[in-house]
Amino acid sequence: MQVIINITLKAGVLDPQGRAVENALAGLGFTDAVDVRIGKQITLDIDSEDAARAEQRAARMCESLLANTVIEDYTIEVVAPS
Amino acid sequence: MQVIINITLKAGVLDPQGRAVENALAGLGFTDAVDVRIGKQITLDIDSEDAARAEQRAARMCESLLANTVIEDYTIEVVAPS
Amino acid sequence: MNEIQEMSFADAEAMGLSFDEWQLILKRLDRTPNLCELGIFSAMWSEHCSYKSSKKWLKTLPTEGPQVIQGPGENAGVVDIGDGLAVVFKIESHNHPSFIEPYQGAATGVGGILRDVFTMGARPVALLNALRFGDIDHEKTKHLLSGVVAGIGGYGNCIGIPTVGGEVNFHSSYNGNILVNAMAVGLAHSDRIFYSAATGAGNPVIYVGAKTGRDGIHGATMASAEFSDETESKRPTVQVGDPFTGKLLMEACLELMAADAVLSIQDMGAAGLTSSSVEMASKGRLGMEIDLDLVPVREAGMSAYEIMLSESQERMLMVIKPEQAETARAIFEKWDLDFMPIGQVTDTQRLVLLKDGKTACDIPLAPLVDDAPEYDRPYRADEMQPVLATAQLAADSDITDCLRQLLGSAELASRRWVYEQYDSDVMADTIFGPGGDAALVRVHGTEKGLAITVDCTPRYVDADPFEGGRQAVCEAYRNISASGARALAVTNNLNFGNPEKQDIMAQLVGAVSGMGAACRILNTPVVSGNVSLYNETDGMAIQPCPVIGMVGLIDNWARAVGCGLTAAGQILYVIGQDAGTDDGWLGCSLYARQLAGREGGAPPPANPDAERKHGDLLRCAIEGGMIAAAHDISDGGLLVALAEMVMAGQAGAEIVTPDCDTLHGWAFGEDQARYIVAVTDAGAFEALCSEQNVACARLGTTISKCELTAAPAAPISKEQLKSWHEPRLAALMSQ
Amino acid sequence: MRAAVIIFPGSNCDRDMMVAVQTITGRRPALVWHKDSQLDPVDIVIIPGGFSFGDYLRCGALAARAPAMHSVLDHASRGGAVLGVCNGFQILLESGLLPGTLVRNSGLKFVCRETRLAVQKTIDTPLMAGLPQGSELIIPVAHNEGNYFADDDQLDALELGGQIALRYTDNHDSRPANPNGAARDIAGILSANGRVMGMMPHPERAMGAGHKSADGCRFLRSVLEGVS
Ligand SMILES: Nc1ncnc2c1ncn2[C@@H]1O[C@H](COP(=O)(O)OP(=O)(O)O)[C@@H](O)[C@H]1O
Ligand SMILES: [Mg+2]
Repeated sequence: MQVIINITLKAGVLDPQGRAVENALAGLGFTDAVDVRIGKQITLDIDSEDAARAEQRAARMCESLLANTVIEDYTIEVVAPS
Repeated sequence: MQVIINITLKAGVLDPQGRAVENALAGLGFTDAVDVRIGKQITLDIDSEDAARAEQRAARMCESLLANTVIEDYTIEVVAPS
Repeated sequence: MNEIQEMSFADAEAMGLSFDEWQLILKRLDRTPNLCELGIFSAMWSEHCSYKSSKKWLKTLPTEGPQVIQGPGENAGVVDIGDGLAVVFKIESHNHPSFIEPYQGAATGVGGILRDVFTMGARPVALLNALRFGDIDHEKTKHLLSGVVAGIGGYGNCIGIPTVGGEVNFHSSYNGNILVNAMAVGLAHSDRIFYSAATGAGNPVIYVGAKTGRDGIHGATMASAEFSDETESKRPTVQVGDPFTGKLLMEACLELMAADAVLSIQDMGAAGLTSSSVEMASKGRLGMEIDLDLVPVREAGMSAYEIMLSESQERMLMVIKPEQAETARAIFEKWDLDFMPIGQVTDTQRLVLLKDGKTACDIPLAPLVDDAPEYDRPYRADEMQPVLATAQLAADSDITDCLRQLLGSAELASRRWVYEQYDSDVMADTIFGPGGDAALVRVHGTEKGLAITVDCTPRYVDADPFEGGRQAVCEAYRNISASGARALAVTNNLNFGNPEKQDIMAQLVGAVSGMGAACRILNTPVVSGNVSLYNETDGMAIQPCPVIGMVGLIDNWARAVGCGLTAAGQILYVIGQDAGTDDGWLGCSLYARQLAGREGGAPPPANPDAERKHGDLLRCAIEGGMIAAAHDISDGGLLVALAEMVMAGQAGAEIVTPDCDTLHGWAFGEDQARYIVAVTDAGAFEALCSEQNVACARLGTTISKCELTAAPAAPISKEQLKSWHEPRLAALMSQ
Repeated sequence: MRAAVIIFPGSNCDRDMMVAVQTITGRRPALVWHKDSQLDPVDIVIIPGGFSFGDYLRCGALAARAPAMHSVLDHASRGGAVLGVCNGFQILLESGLLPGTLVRNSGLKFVCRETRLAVQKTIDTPLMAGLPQGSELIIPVAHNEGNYFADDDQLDALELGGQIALRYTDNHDSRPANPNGAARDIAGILSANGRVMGMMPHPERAMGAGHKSADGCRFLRSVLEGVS
């Protein structure tokens, strides 16, 4: 199963990268872009035929390594049999 | 309009971080995860009521700054009026 | 909680205030405080900001000397280094935040200490850190170590200040409370130091730097409490460091100071806008009025309480000359930073805060600072530990095998895995970076060099706080002296458990007394420092860790010597050891812990008078050009020190060990006040020793083959030594 | 010899580079702020190391789009010489003046250490004129993203075109010569016309006199004498 994990900073946590990119966009004339936040998107293949199980495994991976749950939230999407 | 931009490494481009994460997952017992690739997810608000136009603006931002089109692909999703 | 609603003792207690403290607030205000006011009292009276448990003892430290321009009480200490220049430095802990989020905790620790230094008008030129982790095999250690190291590098590398030294230790007492202490050193013109006392009623108060968010609200109170499962839920939003903004802020502030626009300036560290505004106003014996609606915020709807207690990073508060306001604004615009007049200095001696057009706080400043509680906490020392003889401790293995085990132990193994993640060369003035004794950094564009080190041996302090406190100062002094520099002054970071316990309080009292005693004799006054208490988890306290950061000066950096052996044909001596010595102090040593499985026992007595004499001799010999390499003897004793000199150098060493039952004591004993030196002119050196009446034992010679021979044991090649020494940390971290 | 050093917010080797250039040429280079779109004629533009714009998004990406870079592109298009060191190299790649990209170190950690570099056989370039092919230089690196990457065709083209200037080479100790996993051990490359060079190692930190090596000084002397 292909799984997509999106990891974003929790609301309220400073995102200096997002801020710098927002400024740079404005400098290039894209003044219409605001509230830029930058997260991670991790794609991986989980060796399982069962979508529910793949999602469960992915959640475990997030908790133990992929996400820093002190400052980050994550969402999991099981895309398709790979 | 809230816009989500996913930026992924092109196929064939080395992803040392993805590889290291895969190894680390295996070390933690997650040997069922393969083909780990790490990309970015950028969310932003574009000041426009028109989804098509927001998407167009976002594409311009990707071409001129957000993605390095030599090694990265991007997809744009216009989520909802913000 | 409603902002203007009146508070009760239950609210005060939840913020860490005692009933007596609550009563005192009521009395001073003559009314009940509101939430914002109570929050301000709670932060200012927290252990972290008020030093209520340690103040009585900190006052006993020597803080004066002809070299001292500014002692404790400002953002950092300032010491004269001649020719109109001054060195500015301080150390600070970020223990609790680093345990919760190691990367950001350590990164913001570095950012915070850098701000303390450039707030004084100094350009930071070096960073060091002192780290303590739990047992190396503990499940959390790997995660914490990798996060902390990456965080320190993440901030320091990006802002472009070299991280030139530090120390890392592992012990199970830190399993639940790691220590992350960061030290910053800067250079300034001695007649252009900036202070925090506000001046001139009517002058504008300016907020600069990053915007205020809800980060780390009440971090200062957090840092003043023990850990438990409950803390988990009280966890504030983690502070996130932004070294990029930190760099811009540093450049903008230094540019503004050069433009002569700043009257007083204070960084926003612990307790953010609260402590900065209170300190500036109270130090100037003035008042301050701030309109909180003008504070640049990151999130909408922040309350007065949140704005005042936020610990968002990369912010400063300053009072500027009114006529320079436009110059100042232009400088901050150039650096793309917020610049906002938010209030003014008043002569009311009150802190007045406005929010939404209403008064959110109106309190007298004096009680916040002058009435901050000061406790004379009771203490009772543990019994003295017995002195252990070599025969009680010696392991069965031969000395080569002991050396192999010691060099490969978590305590002594090479720290390369750590320091290669730090940019130690940026600014291009690093002469000696990490991996030797003191770091040596050139004073840019001059012949002067600053020698810098951080040191503490917690197992000694644990066994005997007074001896341990003295020893930390002595060891730092030895590291400075080994490079050829003369020690100038110290900063210190007192890391202890819960001071409400009598045995912990006794550790604090003992260690501070020992530190003070050694500093007096070595002429190294204490010019700054930091205290971190309540380092306990579920009642289990850390090994006490009073870290000493010491700075020394060498007039010509080109004359400094390193610890690596340079060439064959030199004579090796041990300074501070009698020729006939064939035993050593193994009690409380690393050897006893690692090889005999024995912790405790009386530590080797420190001897500051001898340190001073031996340090003076070594400086004299280095100045006289007789010394090619020098290394102090500390953890692991003589043979470990010699092995380190071989590993760091381009030549080998050949010595003969004494034929006796106490060989292990001789080889691995940790007797103090000793150095190994490689001497180019033995006659002159021996004459100097007898002239200065310093014992020195001839140990052997340097040889061209890169190996260590301690006859009758077989030679050990440098590659072999390195194969024991190098891989431990890297192997652990790549598991 | 007129040199200019470009300064971005977050550059942190600008002073070190300025001092190095002045030591060699006796003349202080012009310092150009990233917001300036005006660049007076110079013999070489140097883009120093650091963390321009915090390395946010991608290293060098935000700097490559700053106003000062427009004039650097003009200068290069007229055949002007450009040297980018570390973050400067990343910026040159992002601005398209050099091919390929620099990704995260294979060890996933910042790495600060000495490296040994072998001078390669290159196309005719004034920048390397003073450095015999095959000679070795000891110069330190300090970076997070120094892992040079390009596809095989592109790498072959660089080799054939003599555009590979410096390679990491055996440093005679137990550690790998290549500190970051760079493809084909590439430490520095040249543009097709031999006038633009990017490199990860920091020559300004190997100037002798207290530094562990003086090879950076040799290298910069070759560059500066080559273009004057
Ligand atoms: N152990 C100590 N020894 C000497 N001075 C100390 C010690 N602890 C704190 N100080 C001094 O007390 C003042 C307040 O310290 P701190 O709260 O750490 O300052 P900041 O808020 O600037 O970080 C500083 O001047 C500091 O140098
Ligand atoms: Mg401060």
